[in-house]
Amino acid sequence: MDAIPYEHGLILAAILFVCGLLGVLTRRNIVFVLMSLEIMLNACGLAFVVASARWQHAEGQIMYLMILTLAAAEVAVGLGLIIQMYRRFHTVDISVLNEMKG
Amino acid sequence: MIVGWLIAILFLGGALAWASEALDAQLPKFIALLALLGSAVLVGWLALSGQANPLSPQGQWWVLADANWIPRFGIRFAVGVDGLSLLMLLLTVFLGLMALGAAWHEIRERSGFFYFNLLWTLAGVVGVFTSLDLFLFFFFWEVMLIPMYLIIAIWGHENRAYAAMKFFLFTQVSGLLLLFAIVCLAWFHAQQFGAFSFDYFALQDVVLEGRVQTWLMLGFFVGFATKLPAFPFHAWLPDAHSQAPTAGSVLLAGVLLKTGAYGLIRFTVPLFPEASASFAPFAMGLAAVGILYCAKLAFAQQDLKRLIAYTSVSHMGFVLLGVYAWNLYGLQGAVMTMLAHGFSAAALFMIAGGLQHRLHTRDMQRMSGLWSRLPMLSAMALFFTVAAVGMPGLGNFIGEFLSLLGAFQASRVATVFAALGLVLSAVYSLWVIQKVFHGPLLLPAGQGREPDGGLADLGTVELLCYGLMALGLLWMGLYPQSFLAHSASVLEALLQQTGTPGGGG
Amino acid sequence: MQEWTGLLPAFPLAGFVLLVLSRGRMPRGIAGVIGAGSVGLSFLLALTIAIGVLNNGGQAYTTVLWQWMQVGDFAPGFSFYVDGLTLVMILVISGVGFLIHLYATAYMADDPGFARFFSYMNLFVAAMLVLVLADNLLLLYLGWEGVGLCSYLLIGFWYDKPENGYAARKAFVVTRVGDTSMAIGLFLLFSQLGTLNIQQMLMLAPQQWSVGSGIAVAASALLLGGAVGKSAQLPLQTWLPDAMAGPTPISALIHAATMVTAGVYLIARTHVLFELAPSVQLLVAFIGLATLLMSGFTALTQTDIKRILAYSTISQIGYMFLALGVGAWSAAVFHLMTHAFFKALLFLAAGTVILSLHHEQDIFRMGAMRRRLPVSFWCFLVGSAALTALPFTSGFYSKDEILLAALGQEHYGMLLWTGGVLGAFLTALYSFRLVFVVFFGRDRHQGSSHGEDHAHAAVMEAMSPVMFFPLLLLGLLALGGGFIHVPVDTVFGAVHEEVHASQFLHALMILIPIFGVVIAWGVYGSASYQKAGEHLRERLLAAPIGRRAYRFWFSGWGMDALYQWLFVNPFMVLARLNRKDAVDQIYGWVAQAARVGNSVVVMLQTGNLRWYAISLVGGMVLVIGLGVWR
Amino acid sequence: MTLLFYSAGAIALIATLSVILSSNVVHALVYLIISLLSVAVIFFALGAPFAAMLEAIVYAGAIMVLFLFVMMMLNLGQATEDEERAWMQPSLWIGPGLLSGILLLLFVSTLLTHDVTLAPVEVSVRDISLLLFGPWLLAVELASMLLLAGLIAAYHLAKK
Repeated sequence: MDAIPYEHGLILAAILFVCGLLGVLTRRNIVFVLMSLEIMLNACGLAFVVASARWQHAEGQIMYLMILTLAAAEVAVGLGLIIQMYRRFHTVDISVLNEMKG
Repeated sequence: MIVGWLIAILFLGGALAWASEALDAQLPKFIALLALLGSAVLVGWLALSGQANPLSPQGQWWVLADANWIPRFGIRFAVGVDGLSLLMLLLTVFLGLMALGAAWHEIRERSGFFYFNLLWTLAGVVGVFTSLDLFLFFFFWEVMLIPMYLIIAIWGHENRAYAAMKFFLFTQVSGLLLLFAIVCLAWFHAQQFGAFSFDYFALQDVVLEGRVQTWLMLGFFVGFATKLPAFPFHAWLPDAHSQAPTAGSVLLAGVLLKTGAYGLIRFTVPLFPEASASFAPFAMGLAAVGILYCAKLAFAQQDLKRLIAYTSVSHMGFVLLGVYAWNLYGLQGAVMTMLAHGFSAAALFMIAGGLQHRLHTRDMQRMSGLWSRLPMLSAMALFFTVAAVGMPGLGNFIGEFLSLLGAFQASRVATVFAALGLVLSAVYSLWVIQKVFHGPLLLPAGQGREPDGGLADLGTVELLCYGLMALGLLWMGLYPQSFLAHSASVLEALLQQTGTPGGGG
Repeated sequence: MQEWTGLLPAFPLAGFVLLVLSRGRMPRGIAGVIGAGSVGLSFLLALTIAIGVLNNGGQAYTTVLWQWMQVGDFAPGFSFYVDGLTLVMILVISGVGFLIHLYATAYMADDPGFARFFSYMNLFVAAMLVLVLADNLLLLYLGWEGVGLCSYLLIGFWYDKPENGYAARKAFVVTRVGDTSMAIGLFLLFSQLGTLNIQQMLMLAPQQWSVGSGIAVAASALLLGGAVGKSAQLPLQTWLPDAMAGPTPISALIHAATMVTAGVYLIARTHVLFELAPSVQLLVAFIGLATLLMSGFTALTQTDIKRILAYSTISQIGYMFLALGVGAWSAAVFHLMTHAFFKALLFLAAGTVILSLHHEQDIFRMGAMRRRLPVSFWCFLVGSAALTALPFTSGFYSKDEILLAALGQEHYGMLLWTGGVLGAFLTALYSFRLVFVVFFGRDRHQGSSHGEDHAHAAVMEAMSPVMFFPLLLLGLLALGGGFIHVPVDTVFGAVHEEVHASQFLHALMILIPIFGVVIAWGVYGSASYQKAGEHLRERLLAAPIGRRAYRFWFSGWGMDALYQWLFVNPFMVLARLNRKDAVDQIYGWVAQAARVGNSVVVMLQTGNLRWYAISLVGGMVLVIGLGVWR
Repeated sequence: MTLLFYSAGAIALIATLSVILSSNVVHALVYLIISLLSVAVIFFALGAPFAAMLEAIVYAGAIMVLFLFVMMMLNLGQATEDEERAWMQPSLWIGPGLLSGILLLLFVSTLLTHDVTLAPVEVSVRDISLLLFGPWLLAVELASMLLLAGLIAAYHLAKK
C-alpha cells in the first residue's frame, strides 16, 4: 500500500471546488448552477474526508455527514424554487430574475 | 433618590399616557399634566430643601442616586444635582408644562403617543442635566433625541419628513463624535488608572497630552455646539423648529438647546481646560459671527417660525460667547441667557404656533395688522419680542449684558462685533412686529372675514401660559439674584477647578 | 420725603400696569385720570422732595431700593441718587409731563386706543424718571432703553399706517446704534474701574486716568455715541424728523422736552469723564455746532409744521451739546430746562393747530390763522420768541449763557461763538417764518374753497380747559423760566469763571435774532412785502444753486439717502441674496455628494445573480490572497 | 490504493468538467453521477467506506434522482439545448476563469508547502457512530431539524 501525499487529496478537492465555482459563475441555466453548487459542496466533503484520513480521526467524516445533510436540504429547497420559477417565468435563465436592483 | 423618582415619573407617565389612549382620547393629556405636576412638585421640593441642605452649597454635588449599572466598564447609574442643574431642572419642568399648554388644544391625532414622546423627551433632558456618569449622560442624550425626532416626524407641518431627518442626522452625527470622545476618555482613564470609568469626577483626573486633548475637546465641542447650535452647525435648527408642532418647538428652543450649553459648561471646559483655553478665541469668534450672521438671516425670512428659529441661533451665540469668556460674568450671563431665552423663545414659538393655528399659515407676507383683531395676543407678542430684543428689566438683558461684560474681559474685538447683534436684533424683531401686528389689517384668504368669531383672541390656557412666562421674565430681569445665587457657587467652583481666577475683576 | 423717592417712577408704572390690565375696557374718564393723575402725583412728590433737598442745602442722597444683582464684584443696585441735576430733571419730566398728559386727555379723546396711549405714556414717564434717578449706569441704561422702547411704541402709535411703523423702527434702530456704543462703553468702564456706580466712577476715574489718556478718550467717546443717538445729534440725527409721525403730545413730551435731552443729561452726569478727555469734549462742541447749523438750514426749507419744530429741536440740542463741549455744564442743563418749556409749548400749540385744521400739517396750506386760532397764535408767539432768544424770554438767558461760554473756549472760542450766533440767526428766521406763514398772510386753508359756512365750521379752534391750562402754564414758564435758578452748582462745582465779552459782541447777540425776525417778516409776513418775498423765493429756487441747495437742505443734508446707500441697501441686498443660508447650502452639498455616491453604488447592484456571485468570489479571492501573500 | 486514488481522481475531474461544459441537462446529470461515484471510490481509497457508501447512496442515488425527477417535470427539450449553447460564449468565461484560476493558485500554493503522506487507516462505522451519537448528538439533532425544515420548505415551494 503506497502512501498518497496528503496534499494531493486536498488539491483534488480544490480543483473540484474551483470547477464547481466556475460552473456557478458561468452558467445561466439555474439547474446547472444548482449542480455546480453540489459539486462545490461535494468538494468540501472530500476535503473533510481527506483531513479525517490525515489525522486518523472520525470527526472529519462526521463533518462530511453534516455537509451531506446540508446538501440534501439545499437540493430539496433549490429544486422546489426551480419548479416555482419555471412555473412563474417559463424559463430557467437566472438573468431574467434581475428585479432586485437598486 | 429624588432625581430617580423624577425620571421614573416622566418615563412611567409617558408609558401610561400612551396606554390610556385606548380608553379615552382625552385621558393622555391629563395623565401628562399629572406627571408634569408631580415632577414640578419634586423639583420644587428639591429647590427648597436643597438650599437648606448642608451638602449642596459651595458648588458641591448633591448626589441623589448612585448604583452600579455595567460594572465591567465602570459604568454607574449616578445622578446628582447642584445649583446649575437645579436651575436647568426648573426650566425643564416649567417649559414642559408650557409645552403641554401649547399642545392642549393643538394635538388631536394619536395624542397618547404624542404625550409619550413629550414626557420621554423631558425624562431624557432631566437625565442629561443630572447625570454624573458620562455614559449615562450619553444614554439620556439619545433618549431625549429620538422622541423629539418622532414628534417632528409625526405631528410636524408640511415638510416634516425632511426636517425630522435633518434634525436626526445632525444630532446623531455630532452625538457619535461625542460618544467617541467619551469612550476615548474612558480608555485613557483605563490606561492611567487601570480601570475603565465614566465617572465625571474620575475623568477630570485623566492627564491628556496636548494634541489628544484638543481632539477630544473638539469632539465634545462639536457634539454640544451642534445642539446649541453654534454658527456653522446651525443648519438643522430652522427646519426642525419651523416644521415641529408648537409643543415640539417650545421644547426644542426652550430646553433642548440648553442641553448643549449645559454640556459646554459642565463637561467640555472642565474636562479639557487647557485645550479649551486655547480654543476660546475661535469659539468666541464663532459666537460673534453666528450672532450677526443669523440675525441677518432672521431678517430675511418670511416664515415666522423660521425667523424665530434664526433668532434663537443668534441668541445662543451670546451663550457661547459667555461660556468661552470663562469668567464669572460670562458664565452667569450664559446661564441667565439660557433661562431667559428658554422663556422668551418658547413664548414666541407659542405665539407663532397660535397664529398658525388661527390663520393656517406661517407666511408673514400673508398677515398684517393683527393687533386690531387679536389685541391680547399681539400685546403678548410685543412683550416677548421686546424681551428678545434685550430690553433691560427683562431676563434676556441680564443674560446678554453679563455675557458681553464677561466676554469684554476676554476678547474686546469679539465683544464689539457681538454687541452689534443688539442692533440687528432690533431690526428683525421690530420688522416682525411691524409686518404681523402693525400695519393695515390683512388676513389670509378665507380667514376671519366675518366681523366676529372668525378669530379668537387668547384662550384661558394660552393666557395662563403667556402670563406665567411674562412674569418669569420680569422676575429674571428685576431680581435675577434669586437665580444667580443658585449657580454662583457652582460656577465659582468650576472656575477654581480649571485654574482660572474667579470673578475676573 | 427722601425715603419715598422710589415712588417717583412707581406712580406712573402703577398707572401703566392698571391701564394694561384693563385691556382697553376701562371708561375713558377713569383711564385719563389714572394716566394723568399718576404723573401728577409724581410731580407733587418730586416737588416735595425738591423742597426738602433744597432746604437741606442741596445735599445729595442715595436710596437703595434693592440689590439688583451680585456677580462677583459686579453689584449694581436698584438705587436712586438725587442731587441738584436730578432734581431739575425730575421736575421737568414730571411737571412738563403732567401738563402734556393733561393736554393729551383732550387731544386724544376720540382715539380708539386711548388707554393704550396713556399706558405707553405712563411707562415712558416711569422709564425716564428711572433714567435720571439711577445711581449706576446699568440702571440708567434700563431707563435709557425703556424710553427708547416707549418712543418706538408711541411713534408707531397709529400702527395701521406703514409709514408710521417705518418711522418708529427707524427711531429705535438708529438710537440702538448709539445705545450699543454706550453699552460697550459700560463694559469698558467696568473693566477699568470695577464699578458702574456713577459717583464712585467719577471719583475713581481722575485718580486712575491721566487727562487725555487713551482709556478716558475711548470711554467718553463710547458714551458720547449713546448720547448722540438718543439726542439726535450728528451723525445719528436722522430719526427725529421722521419721529413726528406720532401723536403731537408725544412729540412734545418725548421728542422735545424729555427723552431727546437724555443725551445731554448723560454727558452732564458723567462730565468728569469728559473733562478727562479734552479731545472728546471738543468733539462734543463741534458736533453740537455742526448739528445746530445743519438742522437750522434744514428747518428753513421744511413745510411740515412738526418737522420744522423737530429740526428746531435738533438744533437746540445742538446748543446744549455746544455748551457741554465747552464745559458750561450748568448752561447746558439750564437750556435743557427752558427748551423743555418753550418747545413743549410750541408742540402743543402746533397740536392745537393741527387738530383744528383736521390734521393738516403743511404750513403753506394754512395762513391767516391768528384770528381763528387766537390761543395757538399767542402760544406760538411766546414759544417762538423764547426759541429765538428774544430779550427777557427764558431762551434768551440760557442761550446767552451758552454763547458766552463758547466764546470762552480756549482755542476755538471765536469760531464756536460765530457759529452759535449764526445758528441763532437761523433760528429766528425759521421760527418766525413758521409764525408768519401760519398766522399771517392769506388764508390758504383748503376749507376756504368750499362753502363759506363749512369753512368757518371747519376752522374752529379745538380748545378746552384741559388744553388751555397746560398751554397757559407752559407759556408763562417759557416767558419767565429764565429767572429760575438751576440748582446744579454743587453738582458741577462752580469752576468756570465769568466770561467777559465786549459790549459789541453782547449787542450783536441781542440784535442778530431780532434782525432774523425782521427778515422773516419781510419775506413771509407783511402783506406789503409778500409779493416781493414770494418773488425772491421763486428767483432763489429758479437758480440752479438755489434749487440744489433747497433740495439738499430739504432732505436734511442728504443724510437719509447716504445711510440708505451706505447701510440699509447693502444689508437688504445681503439679506435677499442669502435668504436661504449659504451654510445650509454647504450641508446640502454634503447630502448631494452622499446621494451621488449612493447612485454609484446602486449601479453595482444589478440584480444579476451571476454578477453577485462574481463579486462574492472576487472578495473571497481578495481576502484569501491577503491571508496568503501577506 | 494509490492507483485507485489517482485514477478515480482523474475520472472525477473529467466528469466534473464535462458537467460544467455540457449543454444537455440530462447528460450533465449523468456526468455528475459519475463524478460523485468516483469520489465515492476515492473515499474508499482513503479508508472511509462509510462515507463512500453514503456518497453513493445519498448523493449519487437519492439527490441525483431528485434532480432527474425535476428535469422530467420541467421537460426541457432541444430548444433549451440550443439556447444553452448560445449562452456559452467564450467571452463569458474570461472573468470567472481568471478568478477561479487565481483561487486555485492560492489553494495550491498554500497546500504545496507541506509534505505529509497519508496512511489510510480504515475508520469503522462503529467509530463514527460512537462519535455521532456521543459528543455530536446535538449536531445530529440540528441536522434532523434542518432536513425537516428543508422538507417543509420544499413542499411549500413546489406547491401550486
